[in-house]
Amino acid sequence: MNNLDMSVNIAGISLKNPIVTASGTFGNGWEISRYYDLSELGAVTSKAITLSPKQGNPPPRIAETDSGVLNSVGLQNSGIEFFLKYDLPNLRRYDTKVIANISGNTIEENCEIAKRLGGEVDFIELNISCPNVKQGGVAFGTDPRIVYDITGRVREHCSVPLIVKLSPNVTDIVEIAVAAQKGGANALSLINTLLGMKIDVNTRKPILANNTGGLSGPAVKPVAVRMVWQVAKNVDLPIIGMGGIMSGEDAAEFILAGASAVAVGTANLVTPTAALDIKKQFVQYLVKNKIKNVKDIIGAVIAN
Amino acid sequence: MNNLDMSVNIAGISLKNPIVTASGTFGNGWEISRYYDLSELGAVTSKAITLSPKQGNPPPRIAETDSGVLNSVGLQNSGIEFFLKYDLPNLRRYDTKVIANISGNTIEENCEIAKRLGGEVDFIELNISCPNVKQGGVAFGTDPRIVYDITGRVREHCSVPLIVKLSPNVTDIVEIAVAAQKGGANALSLINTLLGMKIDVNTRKPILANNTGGLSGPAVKPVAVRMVWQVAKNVDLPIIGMGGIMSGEDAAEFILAGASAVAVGTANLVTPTAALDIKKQFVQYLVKNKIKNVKDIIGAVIAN
Amino acid sequence: MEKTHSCTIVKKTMLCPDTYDFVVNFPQEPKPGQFVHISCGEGVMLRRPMSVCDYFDNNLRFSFAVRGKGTKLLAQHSVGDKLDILGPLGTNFGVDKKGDGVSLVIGGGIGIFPLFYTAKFLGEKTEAILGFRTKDLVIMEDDFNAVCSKTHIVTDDGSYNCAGLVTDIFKERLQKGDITSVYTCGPRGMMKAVAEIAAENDIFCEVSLEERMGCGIGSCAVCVCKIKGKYLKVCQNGPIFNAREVDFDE
Amino acid sequence: MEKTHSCTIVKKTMLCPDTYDFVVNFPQEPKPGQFVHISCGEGVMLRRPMSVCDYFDNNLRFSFAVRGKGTKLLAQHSVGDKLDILGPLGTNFGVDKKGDGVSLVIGGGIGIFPLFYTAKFLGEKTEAILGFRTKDLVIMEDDFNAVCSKTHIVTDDGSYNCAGLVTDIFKERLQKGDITSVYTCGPRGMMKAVAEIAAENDIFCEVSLEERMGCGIGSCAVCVCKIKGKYLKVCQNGPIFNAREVDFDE
Ligand SMILES: Cc1cc2nc3c(=O)[nH]c(=O)nc-3n(C[C@H](O)[C@H](O)[C@H](O)COP(=O)(O)OP(=O)(O)OC[C@H]3O[C@@H](n4cnc5c(N)ncnc54)[C@H](O)[C@@H]3O)c2cc1C
Ligand SMILES: Cc1cc2nc3c(=O)[nH]c(=O)nc-3n(C[C@H](O)[C@H](O)[C@H](O)COP(=O)(O)OP(=O)(O)OC[C@H]3O[C@@H](n4cnc5c(N)ncnc54)[C@H](O)[C@@H]3O)c2cc1C
Ligand SMILES: Cc1cc2nc3c(=O)[nH]c(=O)nc-3n(C[C@H](O)[C@H](O)[C@H](O)COP(=O)(O)O)c2cc1C
Ligand SMILES: Cc1cc2nc3c(=O)[nH]c(=O)nc-3n(C[C@H](O)[C@H](O)[C@H](O)COP(=O)(O)O)c2cc1C
Ligand code: FES
Ligand code: FES
Repeated sequence: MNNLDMSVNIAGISLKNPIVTASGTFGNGWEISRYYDLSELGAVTSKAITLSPKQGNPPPRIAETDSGVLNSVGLQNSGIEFFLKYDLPNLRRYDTKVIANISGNTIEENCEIAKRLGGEVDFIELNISCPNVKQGGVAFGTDPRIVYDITGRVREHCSVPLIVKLSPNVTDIVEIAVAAQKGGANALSLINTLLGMKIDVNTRKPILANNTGGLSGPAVKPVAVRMVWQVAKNVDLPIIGMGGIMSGEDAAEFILAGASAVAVGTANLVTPTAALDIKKQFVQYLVKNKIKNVKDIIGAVIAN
Repeated sequence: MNNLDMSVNIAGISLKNPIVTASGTFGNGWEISRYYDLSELGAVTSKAITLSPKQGNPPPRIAETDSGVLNSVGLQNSGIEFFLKYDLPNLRRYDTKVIANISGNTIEENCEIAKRLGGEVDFIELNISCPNVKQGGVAFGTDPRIVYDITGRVREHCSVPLIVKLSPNVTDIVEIAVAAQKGGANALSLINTLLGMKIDVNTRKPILANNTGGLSGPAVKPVAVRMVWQVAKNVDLPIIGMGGIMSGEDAAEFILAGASAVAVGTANLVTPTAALDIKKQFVQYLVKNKIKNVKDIIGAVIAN
Repeated sequence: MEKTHSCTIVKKTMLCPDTYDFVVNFPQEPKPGQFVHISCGEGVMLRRPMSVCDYFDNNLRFSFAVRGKGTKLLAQHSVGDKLDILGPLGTNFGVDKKGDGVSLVIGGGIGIFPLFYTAKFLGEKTEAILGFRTKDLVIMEDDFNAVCSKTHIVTDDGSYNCAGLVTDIFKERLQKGDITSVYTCGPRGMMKAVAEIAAENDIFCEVSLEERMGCGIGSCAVCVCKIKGKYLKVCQNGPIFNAREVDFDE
Repeated sequence: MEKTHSCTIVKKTMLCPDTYDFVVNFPQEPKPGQFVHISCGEGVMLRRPMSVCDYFDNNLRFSFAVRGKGTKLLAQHSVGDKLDILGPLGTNFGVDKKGDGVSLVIGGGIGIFPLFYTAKFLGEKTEAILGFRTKDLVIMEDDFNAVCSKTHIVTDDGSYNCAGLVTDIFKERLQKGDITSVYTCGPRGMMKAVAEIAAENDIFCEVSLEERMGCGIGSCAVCVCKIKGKYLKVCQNGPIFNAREVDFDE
């Protein structure tokens, strides 16, 4: 472990290791920081931030499916002011990079949030892929022209690298990724959740009050790995890969597919120490496979 | 069970019950018929049929994922002549409807296969959603204009109802379904598999020789249920729902979401009697919930 | 730093059909009304929340009804097996706010579990009003008798003691005028009715709410209930809330 | 109608680290070279194919190395547990084509398992050539000794008996000119080499192929190998193929 180089580079910023938390599954760090030192992580991602506080969708907001989880939180959060005043200073106490996930209802709102964040965070992650809100969200993320447009306009207001978080609910992920790149994105996050539904066959009602929700967890991992691989081959931007990462080997799979860093989402709901556990297992994987530098295996899949 | 009406209607043809086998997971019935009487089923679906025999993709062609299966068979089959001469007469020995799944490389090829099938089968299922072939397949199924065009042209050559089988690898499933309807489809099947990938982190190679494959099984069920629900609300065609059905309650979930019949796919790979077992469990579900007529619960979900 | 606990099951009892009682080694003393978040085993990913039913000698007791996949898997565990348990979690019943009079714990069905541990903290002037659907489901009567000065039991169908609702007994019991606090857990409709009666009589009342959970620690925001018009997290801001602040109809 | 079998495990042995031997009740007598398709338990959906290693008194024996998730789960079963098993499946070794001379069974690593049952059918003039990576992995020597007139064992590193490959012994053994048939199972490279030597010497040779499987009965077409230029299903058209017809390099 001593001569192991775990650092990776995302858009010119070095993360001490490639393990990141995924937005919305980590709160803003308060709770999970009671289980381990957040300085262990390469970066942490905030909950979605909107301009004003947002109530989110009515409960139930979660349903378990086979190897997956459906959620319909709907971006509940306390707004940008609260984030800057309370959450960010707390996160800054740790030696880790901070990614602010922003999810405005409109392009203008996203620009405004980016502006207010200024240089206070290390990255801005533009969420154009939330399937649980009527305005903004996935509606932005499925049309390449809109992706190009919104990326370009938000980019103008960012003082830090802009990560665009893509939706998997699209016909051609590469087309969307290319649009984000052309629009000026500095990195890409993928994937957000797949739109899904679960019905209670006895009551005949959908389990989620919102009817549909976003599917995450190991069930979606093959789709996520495939998308990371396709995008990595076709787009020259660093990728933060996510979707069902539950172990160190899962993290390795995404990195081999082409991700420069990986985010742990649903696993945080299963065990508060998940991201730390995954980091440790990933180190074991590296040691076992005699890999001295993580960067050596980024995109190193031997495809046919 | 005596006064239970299990019959459902697909495009004017009555199936004795809504349980169908999904294409490619049931061979052409030879093998599974050694485990139960195929007359127990509402209908059976053939393997994909092409004009000439097709070799398919190199092995390995299967990988297991969490609650899912990736396959890259690539439509290996013996061609239309063989089907008509050997497989169909055998299937005709059973009191069940026969759905011929056709997967030509080109629109013309599909027209030709449909013509040759004539009135010999009960339905033709046009597969424009196979993710494992370079020509035809999913390339046809993701663009609404092509879907409209191919449906219309193949429809002209069909003497029996035409079912169009849709790909879930699209941004807007409703748009595709509407295109198929406008093109003249008499029913819809959904979903085919989601494109996925799995990498062996020790060898660094994709498990499938084809690199990517189609994801099926319980992992995809929430996506499938959601798509059936969306399409049922927006399109006035009977739907054969599928994707991860492993139990009678799973079958009920799809029917509540709006499917008139359901197809059992991956479950056939797990146990040869799967479709029969699921039918029995579905009957138990109906009895337990005092449902006398299956048709009463088609689309009966109580959404919010 | 907090952590999850690997706990050995030391006792397993069936309380009534499909309802189990587990005692496990557990290092951290919980407060009354708190819950633990339990990994049910391979094939179920998310933990399931269970109220603390009792705690003694480094042993935690929890009891549960088999509902779906998770509780079914949990029930298959045997003495000697290990369970991965997170907790204790959430807020606790304000037993210090009980006042000078008699405290009531009012529970319905599986809602009675957290009330047992709570009653132990409330002291001898506590009475329990417990409602069950039918005789076969009446459980823990002896337990409550041991810690409460009186245990009133009602069944929906009158198959055990008198027929009726816990609220009938609650209203009757209010006549004496000596009740100063009420702690309740059970079906939402029941808790709402109890809360209304308590409010009318201006009695301190706390409820234990339920919502489908993810993380159980406040980081995923899925487990919300409307409290004074805002969505608060049941796992972190609750599960115990002041009854007056809960928007029961949302 | 055929059906799956619910089989009780009556014996479990560890042959060497991470390699287990199970004996289960099984109602149907298999042919040599056939396989069974086993449900490994909750959390693994697809069955895993395992060769028949032996059959006696309505008992089926199979042996396996722990590789991934499925075999790991399978290995966790104990005597008394039930396993859901499909089979026997596939084609069998042509033991009736063995000719008048000596038959050889040539196996490497876990490939030796189907050869034991096969050797029992081949009769007393059978010899076994078994290869293992290293001494600790040498297994079933006594078993083979009991049914073969001679059992040659080689290890890659020479830590047990002589160092070398099964093909070295095979070539040596061919000198006598009394071999009329060869049955082989093991790593693909080994089988290819054996097949080539057999072909050069014009000896009847059959191989047992492996491929990742789904259904195991021929209905999903995932388990193919190239045989005379065409993809045939290992589960249905195999696993036993005439060595001359296999396109080993595909
Ligand atoms: C703070 C808290 C404390 C609880 N304490 C207890 C207890 O002491 N004893 C006990 O038996 N139960 C308790 N519950 C309820 C228990 O958590 C659920 O019954 C359990 O999660 C169901 O899991 P399942 O996998 O069996 O059901 P699922 O298959 O997930 O669903 C089956 C049924 O259970 C219900 N359900 C699912 N999740 C929850 C949930 N989180 N809360 C409420 N209902 C749910 C659904 O309405 C559904 O009808 C508590 C719940 C909470 C939130
Ligand atoms: C006809 C046949 C007979 C077999 N007989 C035996 C036997 O008697 N004893 C024994 O130990 N093994 C036997 N195998 C191999 C055995 O089926 C695999 O080792 C097993 O399926 C691996 O499952 P897993 O879940 O542990 O591995 P996975 O997690 O699926 O994969 C782990 C490793 O196993 C290999 N593998 C996976 N599936 C197969 C497969 N279907 N065939 C070959 N390799 C695979 C992969 O290459 C991978 O590296 C046989 C295979 C076939 C096709
Ligand atoms: C409960 C929950 C809440 C989420 N909230 C957000 C969010 O606010 N913003 C966002 O970009 N993604 C959100 N996501 C998506 C995750 O960040 C991640 O992209 C996705 O869940 C896939 O990763 P996983 O399978 O590891 O969870 C949420 C996911 C879950 C499960
Ligand atoms: C091994 C395999 C082969 C398949 N081959 C075909 C095919 O030839 N034609 C087709 O339309 N769908 C094919 N499919 C897709 C299934 O018919 C079905 O749409 C899909 O698997 C979802 O259902 P399931 O989750 O129940 O398997 C195949 C699926 C599998 C697993
Ligand atoms: S369960 Fe995650 S916030 Fe309550
Ligand atoms: S495993 Fe299905 S055809 Fe061989």
